Amino acid sequence: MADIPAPIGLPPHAQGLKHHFDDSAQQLESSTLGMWVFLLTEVMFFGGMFGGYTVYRNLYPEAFASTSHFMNVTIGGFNTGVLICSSFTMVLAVRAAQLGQKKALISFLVSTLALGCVFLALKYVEYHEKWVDHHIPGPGFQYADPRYFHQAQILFFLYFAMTGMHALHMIVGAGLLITLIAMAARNRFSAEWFTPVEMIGLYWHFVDIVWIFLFPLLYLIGHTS
Amino acid sequence: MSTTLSPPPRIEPRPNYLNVDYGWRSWLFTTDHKRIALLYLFSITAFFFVGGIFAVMMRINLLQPEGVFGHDTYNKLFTMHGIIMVFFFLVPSIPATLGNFLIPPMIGARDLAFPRINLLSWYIYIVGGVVALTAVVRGGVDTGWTFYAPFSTTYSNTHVLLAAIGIFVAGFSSILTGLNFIVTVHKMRAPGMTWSRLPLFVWGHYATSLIQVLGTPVIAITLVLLGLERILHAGIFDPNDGGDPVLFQHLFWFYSHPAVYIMILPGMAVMSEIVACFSRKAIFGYGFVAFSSVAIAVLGFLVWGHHLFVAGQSMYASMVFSFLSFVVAVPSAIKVFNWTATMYKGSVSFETPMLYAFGFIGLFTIGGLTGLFLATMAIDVHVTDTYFVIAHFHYVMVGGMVMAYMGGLHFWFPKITGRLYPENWGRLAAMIVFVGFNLTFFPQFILGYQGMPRRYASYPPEFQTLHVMSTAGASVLAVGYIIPLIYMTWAWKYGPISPQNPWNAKGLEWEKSPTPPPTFNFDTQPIVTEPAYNYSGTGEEVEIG
Amino acid sequence: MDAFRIFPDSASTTAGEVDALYMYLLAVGILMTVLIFFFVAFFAIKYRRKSPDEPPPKPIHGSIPLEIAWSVIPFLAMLVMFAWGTKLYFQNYTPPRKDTLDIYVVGKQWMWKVQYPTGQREINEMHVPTGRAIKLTLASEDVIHSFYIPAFRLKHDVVPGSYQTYWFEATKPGRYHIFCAEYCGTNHSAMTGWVTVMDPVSYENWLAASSATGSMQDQGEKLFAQYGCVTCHLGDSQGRSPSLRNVFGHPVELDDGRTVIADEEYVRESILNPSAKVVKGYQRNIMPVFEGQINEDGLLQLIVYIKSLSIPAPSKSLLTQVTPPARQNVRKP
Amino acid sequence: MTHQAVPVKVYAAVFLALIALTISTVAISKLELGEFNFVVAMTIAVIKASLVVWFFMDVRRSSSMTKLFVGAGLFWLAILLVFVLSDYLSRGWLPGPKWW
Repeated sequence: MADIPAPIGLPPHAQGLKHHFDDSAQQLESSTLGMWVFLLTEVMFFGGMFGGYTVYRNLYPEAFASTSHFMNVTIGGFNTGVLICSSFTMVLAVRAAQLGQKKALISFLVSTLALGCVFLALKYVEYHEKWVDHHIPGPGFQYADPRYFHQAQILFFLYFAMTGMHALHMIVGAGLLITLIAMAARNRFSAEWFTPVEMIGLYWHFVDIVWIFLFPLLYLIGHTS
Repeated sequence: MSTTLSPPPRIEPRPNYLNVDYGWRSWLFTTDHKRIALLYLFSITAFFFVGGIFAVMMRINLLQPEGVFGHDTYNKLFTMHGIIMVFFFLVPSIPATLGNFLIPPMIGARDLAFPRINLLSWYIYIVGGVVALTAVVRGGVDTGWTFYAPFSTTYSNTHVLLAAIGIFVAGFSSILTGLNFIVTVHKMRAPGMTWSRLPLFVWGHYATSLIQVLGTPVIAITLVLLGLERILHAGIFDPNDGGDPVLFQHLFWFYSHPAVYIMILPGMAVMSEIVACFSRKAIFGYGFVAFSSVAIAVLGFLVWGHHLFVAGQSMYASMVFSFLSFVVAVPSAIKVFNWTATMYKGSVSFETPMLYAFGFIGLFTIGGLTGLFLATMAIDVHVTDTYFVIAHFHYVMVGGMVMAYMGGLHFWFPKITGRLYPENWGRLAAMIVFVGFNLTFFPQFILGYQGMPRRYASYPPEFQTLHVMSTAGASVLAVGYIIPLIYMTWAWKYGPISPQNPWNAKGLEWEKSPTPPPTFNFDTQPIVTEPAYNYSGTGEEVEIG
Repeated sequence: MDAFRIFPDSASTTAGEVDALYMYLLAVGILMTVLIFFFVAFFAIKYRRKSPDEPPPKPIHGSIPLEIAWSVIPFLAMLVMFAWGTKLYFQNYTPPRKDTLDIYVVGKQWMWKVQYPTGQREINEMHVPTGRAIKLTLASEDVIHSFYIPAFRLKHDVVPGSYQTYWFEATKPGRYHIFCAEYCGTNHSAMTGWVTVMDPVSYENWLAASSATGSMQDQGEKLFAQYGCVTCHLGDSQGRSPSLRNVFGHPVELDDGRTVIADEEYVRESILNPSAKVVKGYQRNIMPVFEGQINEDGLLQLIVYIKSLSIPAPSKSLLTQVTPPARQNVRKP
Repeated sequence: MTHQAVPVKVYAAVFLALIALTISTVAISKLELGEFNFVVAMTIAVIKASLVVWFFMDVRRSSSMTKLFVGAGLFWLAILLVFVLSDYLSRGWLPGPKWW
């Protein structure tokens, strides 16, 4: 956009401040509110799938119990731990950015990224395991217990839809982390302006919360009933 | 024609958002909310006329009981008419054009909170539109804009996936617009612009944005599940494989009913401005009108079950949804009564925007009341899926929202273009639209109660008379829409230069911001001291907080 | 039916009451519309702007009592609509329990197949006597259709994979339209038919005259034998399969501990996918899968036959309005 | 946030709590609680989620506007789940033969 000098007397141009904001506090609050409204849309986006999940879990409790035997609880549990650690390092990264410690910021961002990749790798292992067992819904779907063939296919469809959409959000998050690391390396952030780090921190915590609900719903419940 | 065609005087126009920069780069990479509003205006008008052509072809087909184009073509016509009108015209039109253009100047801001996201939302809208149009060009979709499973997932062999992707993408444009408005209204109001001084236009769009942000993601995920089901046939919506098609209807209508409030609330927002300005009086019951917008937004999410009364929903759930559908009718009624009361002891003038406002009040009342028929379970069993429903939602959408959109375009035409449109042509077009609309859709109420089902390419001969009357009305309506297209494009270049406040209306966008506005809307940051709609100049506060 | 009638024929007991409710809503609607048109026109003309520079009018910011009045009064009128409409809806969609004439309607892409207990089968035609409660059991073989008879003011979506029911009592003899009201594909608009209402005497003659290859029950028995069910389920099955005598309508104990009422959906699912619900004490995978071999009409005939094998217990089963496939009134163990 | 930075101790405590809750929810899922199993797993998940929201996402020190939007999100999610389930759960109920 042609950089039109704002006719209105603006405070000396703070780092990263856009023309149409009065001061950086207003800009920061706007970004935070905008991020939370975006997370609202994500809650409703996953909410649609949780709606489908609750309906089918209510319709076919027995079929659900039998499919959850094929869910690898150890990988799931470990993955939950991995994501909680990544949330922890992310929050430390935001704190480091707030204090202006560039080296700490980059190291925490890198460790968050690494944990994210570990999660995705384990997720790949699980998907491969399902691929080998022919549990991928679609023409090639097979299921041991003929009683629940159709219902199992629906529940595996929901499993792949929810965890797949979650993994997609993880991949997008990893991409964002990489850009953050690049920006931090070129010290674009300072103690006064580190909004992108904060926003992507909120996004990352949201993705972690989705997994916090996915893990018990898909892996744990139904073991016993 | 009263205005003589004198050439406009050659004074050097002061720099404004239109002449500050030229070339396609200044349009396609602009982050100025006003230019983005114009980009939206041109693309939405194009989609409106494409959808309109499909509508006229449908009406031609229905001239004869056995149909003109054949069943398959007609099925594709009504599907594409529905998809283009709902997702590419009704949902984005007022928020993306008038809302985008006017909310910043109305609250005294220099721009929306996230200008680049605003441009991104236009690009996403265009990408979604192009994908949907390729579905049209490559052979169309024949599932109806409601995509009911299991027909859409297993039995239809048309481009359902392509259309679903187009709508999925366009949904994000709606989300981003809503997000932008919410943050702008919260964070970027001028000093002194408290919530009780906000123009009702901004209240209406704030409520609309809440629905856009909270509803649209659910249809996004529903279309993803529909697409996956169409590829994998896993059976989530397919009864032969254990799925339940009624679940699709639940997820679909969870968004699609609030979507009709996304369409009507901006229309009501424009109405409040027009009625106040042309009665020269503050809106009667400002607090009630503002709160009823938000009430409609919230209650709008609780009523979607009235689309499933005959679809196999349990009786108890139907009863709950029926009751809530009556509750949501109350705020709309309050608004209509308040506009009428605003004219009491006012000084009413009859320019074009006000004619559209009269049309809106009349037709939206009929549309709203026929909604009560559909909320009453026993009558809904008889009239749902018939032409009664078609008449109802066209009365609310075309009679309500499009009337308000035309009124708003005329009301803010001087502010947007700096020119005046020809007043008598405007009045003529408004009357033609009113007559043509009633002639088109009132017979459909009678058709509906006689039992003529919707989406029929051929029908029993005894319904023909009413269908012919409806088709005649449709051609009058089409003429009524083409006239403004002509004189507005003419006036944009050759219309007389408009003073800063031609209607001497209240509101920051008229009083404080020049016409047409500069890139940052104001020369000096406005400070708000008086309440909204302070036409009488007494300036006593209206406390709603 | 000439074109300028506001109402279609009313040929069923409930049609009159639905029209009365419609008239009530129409009255409220017209009253409100006239009121608003009158006030808008009156204010617009009485307070029109006489000269461009007349002084701005005194502000009236609103009056709480008026706002409350025009919120509560319309809402009370709406409550009447709600209560009356709900009562009528429950009446229409709850078939009476005893002495109803059961007719089975199967929607298939672009035709209606009608079956009578006495065996007659028709396509896009239905014959009903007056003065008797007729219960329709609706099924679909492919997509969602909607069985709609405007003259009876009744319509119900026909969701594949489950049974829908509603009832009516015809009053006026004549021929009335049947429509499909839920979009179902290319010839959705051709999926129409006629229902002929006759007085009981001519109905009996029609029944006798129309050729029927045995009642549904007989045809069901024939299918029962043809598919080999009789060898296991009625003869001495040496413990390989449960006898179907006196089973329909009674609770059945399953091998995973659940107890299910043997209603239409249970029988239908056990035929199509036997291993979905196996009775306690019997092995799985003995009974062959019949999915895709028997169509909906055959299933209905088998169900009518199996129903005839059991003494009708006070079965609540048929009243279950819609249960998505494979979900019964499951009582937790 | 314009507030000063939160001491690491607080974050570490919250982190350990989350890990502990994860281990406990896996352990409890092994027990035979029947219907109660779902309720316990969900309460633990809600506790973990609110810990993350309250501390990690710093809603604790955010403006009341942010808290309002978080609440609104949960409320709308509840609308979707409750009303869809209300249809499925009440499908079996029907009025008696002659309700009035």
